[in-house]
Amino acid sequence: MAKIKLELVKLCKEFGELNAVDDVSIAIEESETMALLGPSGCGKTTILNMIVGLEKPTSGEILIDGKSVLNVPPGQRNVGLVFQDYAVFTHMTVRQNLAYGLKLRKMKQPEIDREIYKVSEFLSLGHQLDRKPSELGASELQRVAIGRTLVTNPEILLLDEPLSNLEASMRNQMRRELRRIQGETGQTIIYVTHDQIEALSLAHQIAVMNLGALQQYDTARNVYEYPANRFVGSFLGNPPMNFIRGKLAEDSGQRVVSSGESTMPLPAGIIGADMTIGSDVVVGVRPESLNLAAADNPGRFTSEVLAVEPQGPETVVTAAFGDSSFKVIVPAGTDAEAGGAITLAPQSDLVALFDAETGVRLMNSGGA
Amino acid sequence: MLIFPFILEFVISLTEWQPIYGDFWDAFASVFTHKINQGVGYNYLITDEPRYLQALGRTVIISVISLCLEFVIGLALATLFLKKFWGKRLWFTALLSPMMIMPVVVGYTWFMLFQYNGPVNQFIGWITFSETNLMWLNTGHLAFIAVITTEVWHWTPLFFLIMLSGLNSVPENPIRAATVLGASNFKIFWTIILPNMKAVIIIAFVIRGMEVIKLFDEIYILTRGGPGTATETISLYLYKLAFEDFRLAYAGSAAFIVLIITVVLINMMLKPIRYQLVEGR
Amino acid sequence: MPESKFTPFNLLGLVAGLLFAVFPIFWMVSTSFKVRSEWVTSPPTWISERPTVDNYLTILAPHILLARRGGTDQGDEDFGGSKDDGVGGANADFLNRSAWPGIKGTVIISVCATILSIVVGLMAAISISRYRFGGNFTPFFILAGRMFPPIAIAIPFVIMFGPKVFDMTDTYFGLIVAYAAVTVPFSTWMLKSFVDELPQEIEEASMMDGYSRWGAHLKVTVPLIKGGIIATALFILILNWSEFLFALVLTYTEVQTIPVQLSKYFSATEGTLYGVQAALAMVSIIPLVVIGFFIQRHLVRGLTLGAIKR
Amino acid sequence: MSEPVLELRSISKNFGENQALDDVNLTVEHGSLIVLLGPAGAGKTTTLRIVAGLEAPSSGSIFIEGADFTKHQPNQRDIAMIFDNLALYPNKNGFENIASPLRIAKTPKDEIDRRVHEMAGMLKIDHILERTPATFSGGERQRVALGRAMIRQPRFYLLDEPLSSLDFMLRIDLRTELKRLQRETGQTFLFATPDYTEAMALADTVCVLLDGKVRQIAKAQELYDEPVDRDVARFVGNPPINIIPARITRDNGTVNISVGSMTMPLPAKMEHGLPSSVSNVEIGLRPEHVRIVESGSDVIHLTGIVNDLEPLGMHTTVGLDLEGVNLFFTVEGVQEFKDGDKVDVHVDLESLLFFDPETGRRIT
Repeated sequence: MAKIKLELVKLCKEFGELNAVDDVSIAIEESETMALLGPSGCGKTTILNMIVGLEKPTSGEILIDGKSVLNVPPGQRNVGLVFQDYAVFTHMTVRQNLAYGLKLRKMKQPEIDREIYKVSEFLSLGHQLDRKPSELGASELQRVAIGRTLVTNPEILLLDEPLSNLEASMRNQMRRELRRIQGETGQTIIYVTHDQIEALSLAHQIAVMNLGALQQYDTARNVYEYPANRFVGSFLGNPPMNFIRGKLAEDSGQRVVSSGESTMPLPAGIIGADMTIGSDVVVGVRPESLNLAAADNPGRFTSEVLAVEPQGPETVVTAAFGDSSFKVIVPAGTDAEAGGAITLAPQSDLVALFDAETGVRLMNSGGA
Repeated sequence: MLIFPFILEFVISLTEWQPIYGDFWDAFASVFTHKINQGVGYNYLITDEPRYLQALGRTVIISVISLCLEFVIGLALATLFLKKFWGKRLWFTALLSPMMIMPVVVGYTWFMLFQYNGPVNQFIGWITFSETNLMWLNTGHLAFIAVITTEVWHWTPLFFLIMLSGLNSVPENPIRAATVLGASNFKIFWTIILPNMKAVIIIAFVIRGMEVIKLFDEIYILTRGGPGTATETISLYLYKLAFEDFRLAYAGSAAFIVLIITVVLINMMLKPIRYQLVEGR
Repeated sequence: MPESKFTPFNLLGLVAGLLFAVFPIFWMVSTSFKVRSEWVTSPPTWISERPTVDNYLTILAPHILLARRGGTDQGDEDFGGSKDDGVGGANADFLNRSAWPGIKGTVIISVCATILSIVVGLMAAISISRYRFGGNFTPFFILAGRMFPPIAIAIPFVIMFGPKVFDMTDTYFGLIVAYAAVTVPFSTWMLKSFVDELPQEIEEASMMDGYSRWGAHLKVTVPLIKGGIIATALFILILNWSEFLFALVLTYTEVQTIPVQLSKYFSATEGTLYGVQAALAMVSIIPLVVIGFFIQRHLVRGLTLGAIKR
Repeated sequence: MSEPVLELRSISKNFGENQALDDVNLTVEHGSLIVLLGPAGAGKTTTLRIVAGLEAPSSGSIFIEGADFTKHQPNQRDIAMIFDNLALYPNKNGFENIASPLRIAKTPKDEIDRRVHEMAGMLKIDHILERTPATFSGGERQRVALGRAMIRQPRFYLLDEPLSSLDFMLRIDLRTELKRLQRETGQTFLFATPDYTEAMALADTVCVLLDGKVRQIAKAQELYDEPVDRDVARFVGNPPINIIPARITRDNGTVNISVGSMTMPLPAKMEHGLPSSVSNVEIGLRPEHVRIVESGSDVIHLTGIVNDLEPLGMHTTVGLDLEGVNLFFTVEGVQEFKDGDKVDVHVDLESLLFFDPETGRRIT
């Protein structure tokens, strides 16, 4: 097991009676990247502020390299923070911005110049050093903000919603840049974001948060394919995971979920011993995990098409199930239009069963 | 409403017209019948009317000193208000109260305070443990200090208010970024907060500067420009010229020169605040 | 903002600031209750031993004071003077001490001038903010209106209002027009900053709903910035209420305003009537402080021509 | 109705020297949902504002149901507009917001009550009629704005990015609901958005606006499959299309296409429409038209080195260096390879698009 760089132990933070962070425990290894993912107001930024020291936790422990930093002031924790709006010092040139942290560390000027040269080459800011932030574009400002922190080579680099202020077209390129920085510096990085694309594409591990509580902390793939509960399932995926509510039933030897007159057969592996026929269940299946099925496929079912939304490479079809509906991704060419029918079959290993009340995942056909 | 007076002013300043000469329309007509004094009023003022230039000088000195004092005190008080303390709201209203007082009343109040046996002398007596009875309003440089004290007392709250809103408008994140990079509060104040407030400070100086060169009410009541011309600012000089000596023509030309100077000043000052005013951001 | 702790040194600074600000006001308040003998004493009396309301009566209800003294001329000691000198003596001189004409004048003039200034200012503010009326000359012109020393404007005004021209000297109308002219820059800029804060789409949405352009301005924009208009009006009221120069120069006997009246409290025999003056000062200050308290939030915006909004 | 509900005839508009709109022609048929698609600053909002009458065009004219409305004021055009910040009256409650067009038109009070409550029922917002906009949720604000626009049955609707302020999941639900509402009421919508997925999901026809010029008017899928030029191809589709310079060579009858050092024969049916002589072209390759094949399989394949990996849940975008040519392609699910791996890929030549390098226009 690589060295644990940062560990949060039962972290809590209460503002009045609202507990913004509720008993969160996470460990992240050296030069790993982790994403704190969750809707706005789920406590992810509060955790960020506590790690950096701008806010004091109500209870719990924060260990960096195994040592507690609770009463270490923000300046001395040697952690780097990049803000969503970059927070570049607008009255200073890029060079002064980059040198700010080093001057505080009382570094001698030649050494500072060398460090600045190194980081500006690395972030291709070489020719901008003497320009004022007001003359720079968003992605350049972002690189200055990152460079300003990187140059003090912090133990951990934290980025708060790094891409949300960028133009859509710039995002792909900036994500590539962040991955390059990760790869070349081996820096331990924590992203705080509400955008699932950012989390999936930048982080090895994802911690999904909601209302202050940690929902799931696992590799990006597991969080996406085997969501621990309905919230995680619904938060990731575009369009999000379908949740089909119905009664568990037996239909010619095969377990199905039925609601109203539509039924959906379930893959064999999914049913655990304790599931009684007739009980309420919620089936979680991603739109892309439902495929067009041939007429003779045993696991197939048909339902009425409600709407067809072309997306370019694929088309999103909204189909009815009982009184609710679900979405499915089909290749662009499929001939389906509102009112017609469509026969589908769930991909055997990617269907999850959730408890109707708690939303916690009961069984997963993939076995994970 | 405002353009007409300027034209009128220029016209009169060209004529020798005095109220006693007869009614105004003849003077107006005389301009067109080349009886004008070829602007003798102007060169008279500049060449051999020392009082005019001295008044201008005094106005500038008073303005500069009081503005700097107001800035320093205002900023100091504003930084104190960054901290939390009991009764902040009440304290804030009390500190703002001088600004609410009419200039005339400010004049009379300080007139009383600066009396020979008034509380100011008493207060100084306590501090210097000696019986002091300075003739504040009757000796040249003391009157000067009295006028500046009154001005500083009256308008420091505005500086305090602008500095406070300036301090609060400094974006939060650069400060937190500097904290995380390891800067101390003191360092943050000098390297982040103050530079960020440059625009606000300029605006405060410009706005207050426009007011202080027009100073009239307080001085008129406090010292009426006295003793002699020790505290005679440009406004007082113009007032005396126009409404006491009734030499309206000269007063006209003097006022016109002041208008020109103000126009120049406006253009100089307009640049920093134009962005703010026009965009209204 | 960095939350450093509150050191005693800070307390010292605050207390000094407070004393410096509040003492003169305290002094004026206490003087307004002093008996004449305590007006000028050395060492100065801070709080009067025998606080009296006479000063206020002198300016507000001289007949009560007169009646109380039996309508006769003999001076009494609380006026600290023997019969033959000054105040108690000459009834006529006594009666014209009353401040009512001044108060009436100030109220009428400042209220009317404020209304005029607001109406003109609102029209200008909307047209500048919404239609860039006047390009960039207008800001210069309006700023200039505010920056010129009043004295420089007073001279031409005196002439303009003179007998042969508009003949408005010493009339209410004259002073109202003068005050409005000087305060229009203030009202325009302050209202403009309020109009700017309103997203233009709301007006345009109402236009789509059926209003004409100016219909939208009047029915939508004005109600939405009602708070701003009130604050601006109160702010302009303060300016007009405390204006001194124009009143001094443009009025003689017919029209009186408080600031001018204040300088009249000078009796030949015993010099400035400090107590009475302080009383009138107090009376004239109270509305300003009350109004000032209400619009405290908008004070910065007003005084900095809308450049800085707290 | 024979006349189109709205017709823009060579509308141009410039603010000072920047040309916001350049000769825009658009015809909107009755009951259709036209989407104005373009990046920020392409002129979408300016077009809507000109149709609404809030801005006057520098040149060109606007015909509504056959009559020339170019000079008319907004309130004479009987058009409803929903702004991107929804522009609700902050000082009025939900009921008054929806009723305002009727109030201005001086409709009798009881009729206003009836129609507003009927509209609120349809939009499922009866519970918020008494509250003020500040207390509304994103979806509620959007529905009240919609209610205000629909209450007066205008000729047609202008919607300026109404969904942009909503969070992701709500946007998807409201998008489907908006489409259903448009279909049921048969009203005509002119909808502006920078998000191509929204455009394709909603539109009967999409009008692509780039730098103030109308580049293409087409059905959603057609826009994706047959973009009129390079810029439209790049704008529609994420991850964006790979645009790679290539050369067409003909030797004894077969047409070859060479990219960098690689040359591949073109399938026969692709040859029509290609320039006869040897020439440089730019080929457009959609990321989903590149498939991974088992190494060494007989299908024509190329080998490249992976230089970037972006797992996005449903797909993974893979950056590949094919002998010096950089391209991106998407793979199903979450793949397990790392930077530097060698990968064999098969390029589906039938779906290639060819662009003229100078004009950027598509050749076939």
